[in-house]
Amino acid sequence: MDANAVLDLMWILVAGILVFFMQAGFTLVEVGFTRSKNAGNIVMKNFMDLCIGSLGFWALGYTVMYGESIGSFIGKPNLFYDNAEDMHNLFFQTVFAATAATIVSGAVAGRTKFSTYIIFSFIMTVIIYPISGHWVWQGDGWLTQLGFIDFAGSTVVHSVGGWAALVGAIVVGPRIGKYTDGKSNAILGHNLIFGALGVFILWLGWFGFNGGSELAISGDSANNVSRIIITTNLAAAAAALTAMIVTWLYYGRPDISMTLNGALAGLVAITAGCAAVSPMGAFIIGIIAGVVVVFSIDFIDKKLKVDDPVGAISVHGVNGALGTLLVGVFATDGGLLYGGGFTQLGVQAIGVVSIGVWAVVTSFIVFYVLKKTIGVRVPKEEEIDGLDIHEHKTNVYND
Amino acid sequence: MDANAVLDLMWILVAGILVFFMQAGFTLVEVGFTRSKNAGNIVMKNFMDLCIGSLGFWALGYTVMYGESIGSFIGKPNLFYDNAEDMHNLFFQTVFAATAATIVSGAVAGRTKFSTYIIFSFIMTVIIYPISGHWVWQGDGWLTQLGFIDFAGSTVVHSVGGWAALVGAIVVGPRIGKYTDGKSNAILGHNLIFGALGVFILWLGWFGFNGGSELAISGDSANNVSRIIITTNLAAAAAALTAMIVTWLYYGRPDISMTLNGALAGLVAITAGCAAVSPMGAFIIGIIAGVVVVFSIDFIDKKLKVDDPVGAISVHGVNGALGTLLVGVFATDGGLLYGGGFTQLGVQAIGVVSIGVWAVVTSFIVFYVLKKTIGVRVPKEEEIDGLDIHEHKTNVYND
Amino acid sequence: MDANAVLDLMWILVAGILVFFMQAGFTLVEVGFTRSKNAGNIVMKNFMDLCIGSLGFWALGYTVMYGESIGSFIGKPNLFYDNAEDMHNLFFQTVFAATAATIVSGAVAGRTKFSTYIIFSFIMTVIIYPISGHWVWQGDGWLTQLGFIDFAGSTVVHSVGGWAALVGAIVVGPRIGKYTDGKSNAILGHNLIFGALGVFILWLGWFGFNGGSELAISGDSANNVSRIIITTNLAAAAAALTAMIVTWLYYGRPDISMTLNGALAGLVAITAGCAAVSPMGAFIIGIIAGVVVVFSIDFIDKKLKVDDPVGAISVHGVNGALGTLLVGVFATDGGLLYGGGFTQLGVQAIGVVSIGVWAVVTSFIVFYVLKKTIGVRVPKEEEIDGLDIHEHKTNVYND
Amino acid sequence: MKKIEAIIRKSKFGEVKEALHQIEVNFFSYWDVTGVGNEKEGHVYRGITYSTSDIQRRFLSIVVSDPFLERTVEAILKTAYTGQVGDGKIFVSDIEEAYRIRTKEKGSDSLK
Amino acid sequence: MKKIEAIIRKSKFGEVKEALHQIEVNFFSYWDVTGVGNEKEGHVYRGITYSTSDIQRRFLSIVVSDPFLERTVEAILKTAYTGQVGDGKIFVSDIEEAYRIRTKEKGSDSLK
Amino acid sequence: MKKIEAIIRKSKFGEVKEALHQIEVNFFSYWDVTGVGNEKEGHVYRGITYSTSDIQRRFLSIVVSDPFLERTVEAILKTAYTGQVGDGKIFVSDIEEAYRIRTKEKGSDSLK
Ligand SMILES: Nc1ncnc2c1ncn2[C@@H]1O[C@H](COP(=O)(O)OP(=O)(O)O)[C@@H](O)[C@H]1O
Ligand SMILES: Nc1ncnc2c1ncn2[C@@H]1O[C@H](COP(=O)(O)OP(=O)(O)O)[C@@H](O)[C@H]1O
Ligand SMILES: Nc1ncnc2c1ncn2[C@@H]1O[C@H](COP(=O)(O)OP(=O)(O)O)[C@@H](O)[C@H]1O
Repeated sequence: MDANAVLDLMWILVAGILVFFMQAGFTLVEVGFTRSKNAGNIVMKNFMDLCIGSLGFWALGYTVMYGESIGSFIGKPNLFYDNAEDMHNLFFQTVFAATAATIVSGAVAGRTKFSTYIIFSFIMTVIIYPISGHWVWQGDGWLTQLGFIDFAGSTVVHSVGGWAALVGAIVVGPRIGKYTDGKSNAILGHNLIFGALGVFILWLGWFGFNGGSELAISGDSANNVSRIIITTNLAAAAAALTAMIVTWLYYGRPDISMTLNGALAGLVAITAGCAAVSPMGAFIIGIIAGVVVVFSIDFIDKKLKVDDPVGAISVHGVNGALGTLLVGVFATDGGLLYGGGFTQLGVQAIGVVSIGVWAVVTSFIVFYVLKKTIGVRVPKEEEIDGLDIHEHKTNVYND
Repeated sequence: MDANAVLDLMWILVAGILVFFMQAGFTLVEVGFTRSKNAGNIVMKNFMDLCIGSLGFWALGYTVMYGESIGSFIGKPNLFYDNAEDMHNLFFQTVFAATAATIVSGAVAGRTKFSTYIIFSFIMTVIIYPISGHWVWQGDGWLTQLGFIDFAGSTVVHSVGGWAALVGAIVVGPRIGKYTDGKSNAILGHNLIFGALGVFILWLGWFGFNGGSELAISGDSANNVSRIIITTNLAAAAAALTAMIVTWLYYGRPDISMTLNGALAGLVAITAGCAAVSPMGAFIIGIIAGVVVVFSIDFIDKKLKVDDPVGAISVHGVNGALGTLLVGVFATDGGLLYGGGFTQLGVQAIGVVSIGVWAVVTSFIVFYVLKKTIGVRVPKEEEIDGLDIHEHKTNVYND
Repeated sequence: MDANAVLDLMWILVAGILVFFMQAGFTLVEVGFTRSKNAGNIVMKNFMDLCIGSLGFWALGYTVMYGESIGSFIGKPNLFYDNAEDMHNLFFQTVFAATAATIVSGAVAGRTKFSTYIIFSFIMTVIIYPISGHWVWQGDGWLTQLGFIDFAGSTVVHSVGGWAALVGAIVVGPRIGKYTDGKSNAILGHNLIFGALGVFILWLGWFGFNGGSELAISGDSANNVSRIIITTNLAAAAAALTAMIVTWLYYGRPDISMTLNGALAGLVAITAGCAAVSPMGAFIIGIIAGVVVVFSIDFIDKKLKVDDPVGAISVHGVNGALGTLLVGVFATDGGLLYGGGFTQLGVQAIGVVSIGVWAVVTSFIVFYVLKKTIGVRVPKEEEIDGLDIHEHKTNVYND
Repeated sequence: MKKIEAIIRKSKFGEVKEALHQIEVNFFSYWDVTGVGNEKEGHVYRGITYSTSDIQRRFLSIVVSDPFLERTVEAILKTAYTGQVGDGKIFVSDIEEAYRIRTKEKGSDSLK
Repeated sequence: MKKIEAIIRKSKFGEVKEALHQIEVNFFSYWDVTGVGNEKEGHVYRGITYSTSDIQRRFLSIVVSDPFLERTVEAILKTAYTGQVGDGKIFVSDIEEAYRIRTKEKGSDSLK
Repeated sequence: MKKIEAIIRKSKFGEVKEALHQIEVNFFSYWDVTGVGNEKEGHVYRGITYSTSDIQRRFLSIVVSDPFLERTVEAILKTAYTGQVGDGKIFVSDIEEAYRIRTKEKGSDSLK
């Protein structure tokens, strides 16, 4: 292999390793934003997302996504992928797949049956995610052909995860005590330091998530990758700062957990356009994401009354869709603000909606079937005592 | 230096940096799996492993391991290594050496004298580990010449650490209250979230541990490295999932800390063969490791009555040996299942046994001498009150 | 771009990503070394350092530092930097800038108004740090022309941060209860495990901080980078071990938090000379740093009665200056011990002093103006109850 | 004045608090304790299956003026109840004097 | 012998301890509790603004011989005072017997 | 009925619990407190050497029927003992009424 090819491969591996670490970030955010009595259960769910995702994507999902296209809709499935020249791509795509599943975990935390969740996670990684992924990233997918741009997966990964999280949270229902007399109550996260560390790790991993999605670094890709790193960083910073200011104005105090969510919202929003927008564009996308995430969390919590302990629906679903649309506005090549007219924006909307519908419908079917068969929710007393002591017969914090 | 050589060097550095981070992972696992009253002591032990390892390996150990071979048994020692062209290798090997020492720390946690431990750690890094390492990795070592395969150190690093941990745990004896009336009691880890974060970090670092052991990434090595990353990831995922299922069937619940140990067991087991087996082989090795680790922990705890709070003996010792043997079964080139007959398996066994004997004998001598001189164990009341308050006059958790 | 240029760019990005992660390390160290009632506030301050630093350095600071030199004193400012070929440098320099600001946060923890701190952080990143940085690293700066050596920023980054921390801690004043009847009281850090994890992360990030400052890895740079990694690691290890031994002799016990500070002191001290000294030189610099940090913390706390909860002044200010001076002693090319006479040492002293004066004067002006206008300190009762509950209306630890 | 000490299931705390609120007992202190009693809880840790009678409970300390005693006890008896072993205990003892620090009020006045 | 249970603001603990020290009450135990009372504390969490009367307090349990009772109560009343709602309460009850484990002393002797 | 409050060394808890078990006192609650007393513990933190009398202790609250009082106190006196300053205290006070929530039993019956 020549040096340039090795450079590309090495960059993909390094980026993939960074994305891998995001699993730890998700785990910490979810653990930190929920109650201590469920912390072990959350660890197990995230850990199984990674394990099942790694195995399932290798065993089947990767070819469903990247196999030869059947009607631009699905890849030709093949068991136990083993192509010696393509292992770096398998790795990079595997850690992406695990991310999509993990997003759901936070939204349904604190009341979902462990066994049920595991089954969902498996279906997510081998069917739901790879199929819509195929539409955009395989090359022959129908959305690719329409000209849809989702560089690193605002929609393909995050929105899919976010909408599935929405469905999951609705089907499972809110935690006991979350809504009383039509009022939304605060259920405090038990360790915001874990939450903050998780966000730092996610931000770190995102450099791999977005930067690695160039799938190359040699030649002309080099400066692209650098720009991606910058746009990613600026959007995250702008969104976190904006979210903080919004909460300061709106609730009177700079809210810690909302600010942390702000950073994540900025990261999700820039994911689609990280390679297509300018630093200034990234900055503005970040500001928008920072505003939207605060009001979206508020709206979903207080108006829709959907209980999402970690804000996954707003961060990944809403901001994933938003970020994808904003590519149509801020893309320096073809964006509305750069004289490209509404064409790209229209294509972006088609992609966002069609993948959104796909994610909602399929995950609803899965959750619904699970609800009617093995059940999705733990018994009331288990929930009150905490999932750890019932599902795992142990507490994670001891003396 | 030409681009290919730079690529190799850079990969070794990046991989080494990842391996470095494993020290944080070990620390968190050990802290999390033991009681809060000893947490600071564990931090200090791990921290000193790193410091003493870094200094000792540079000052002496590196040449003991990689110096010109004296009788295929030991490298020609040389003080304060300083070869401007070889600093990347020194770094990579240093972080490996620190790992071997750290493994012991977990097994003897909660009752061992700090000063004693430090002395052991020093001897481990400059004598015990480098000598057996010389046999396998220096090129002229007698095991290399036999054809022994231990790619990244299932035996050289992990088994050596694991067997020393076994000896240490026996010589030091169990923690007070661990065994009463011939029954093994549970002594709960105080923070499984730290434990889980530690495992994520270790898994992350292992990509450097195994991937970096190719010691190159240019040319043909590129695809090898990618495959190593995949086999490493699959084995870890399979082992964690398997361990979870085994505990579910066997104890009625998916056990959190055992599942975490499962991942580590898979990582240790694949370390020897990560470059020699197929993804499917890695998957099966992972499954075997996941089963073995659960029963091994059980057996060592309940039958042998050796008190190993973090499972280091089973994870590193048993699975290190197992993984090395399984190379003889699953190596696509020369393995039993691939028509290679029993030759490779026999060689593997010789290596596993001889290095095992070496580790057990030398570490027994060291621990025994320490026991008879300065003592290995803290006084009873120190142990009950906690090592932190006595050995360091402070607690790590305050208001 | 040719493969060598890509290698350099990739190394800068990877190193920058490691440096980015240091923000998490700083956060954890500061959180761990202070009381739980202020932990959320510390998270917010560090998080804002990163966000404001990222935005401010892009918007203005980068050109103030690296823009065309105006009189060797300051770069020609330019808003919203956007040079497609230079984004990797912008990223690497951005994460450095964020570090300088963050250092101050620890020293003023537990009593400073959040809004005030944010303003200071902004001025630090866009004015104070970039101007003195210009003197040394832009190429035309007056200190560069004198021959001043500060390879990765012992003075440019760490001392500047450290002296600003000193000024901040003095202007803000000690925490309530820190000094009573002229005696210094211990105010315990609430979670030394977080502190230790933070130090591991910082150490990790420092490989990027120092190694990346070569700003290249191709050709001859390759071995330089490797040597930097080794000198960095040896100095850190030697300093931590030395600090531990010093506290053991001096206070009777190996002190955990001092040992952790020791590692950081070694890292700061080697930062200036990491590329100029031999491994043995690094080892000795580490030993000196390990001794100095313990007595410096003692002196600043007990004699100067400046309340610095995390030891930032000693670690970054004192050891930054010290490390820069020691380059004049240990540089293999031109150092006092290598027959270079006192010339280099003299130049180093000029740089250390002039940048020290700059940092002290400018940050004093800023803190003083803030004190006289919006105030620097929270009301007494807020401080006693904790900043989290007053400034952010929430606690970070809950059930 | 009487002191009522109630040791209840943590999971029942919300209901008990609500019930106390209903009968206008709005002043009390609580903390978490470990209770040893009849109830056993099965645990598994690293393959060791054990059952422990050391169970997390919530301890309520409520000082009331005499007329409030009965209804307070009743409220707790009713709402902390599940019927399973481990519901907990209520202990009543005498308080000789009470002060409200803010107003220096003494006796029952300090409890209003 | 009397038992004095004082529930005070955490922020006042330093002063109270100092005052007890002054009057030579050097023996007591304390722990943190959640207090429910008149005081309300405003909180914001993820956009939900709520006010809670569950506030962190410190609980002091001090057993003294009878002659010490008055001055101990007074010391606490004085130093735990801010005048704001939420200063806390002091409760006095009777102790029948006391033992020092180390010496097996009983009664007031065990409290010296 | 009597309430026995024992403040002991954490390190002695295991033995005390075992001893209570022997004499069939299988019901009690405990939590961790900070004790202020004669004992001083030396600490070092970041170079500041200080000695504190604020020491971690375990607080046991045991309500027993009268016939159990003596043997319970004795069991604790014996097993919590080391002879070093800081062994702790036992306080006995009167309980007027006790209820078992599960069965609504009152008085000594509720303690069986
Ligand atoms: N005599 C006692 N003194 C103090 N606490 C007690 C006493 N008896 C019971 N408790 C507390 O009440 C809890 C519940 O008691 P338990 O015996 O398990 O159930 P039940 O009251 O339903 O028989 C115990 O865990 C303990 O905390
Ligand atoms: N009757 C009571 N029993 C137990 N604790 C009480 C009682 N009344 C008050 N407290 C404690 O005292 C604290 C302060 O009381 P609060 O009513 O808020 O203020 P104030 O005493 O100034 O009116 C409460 O948070 C609670 O912990
Ligand atoms: N009068 C008291 N009221 C409440 N707790 C007390 C009292 N006296 C002692 N204690 C508790 O007992 C512990 C041990 O007492 P200490 O005076 O240190 O030892 P000793 O009883 O051996 O003289 C103290 O730390 C404190 O928790």
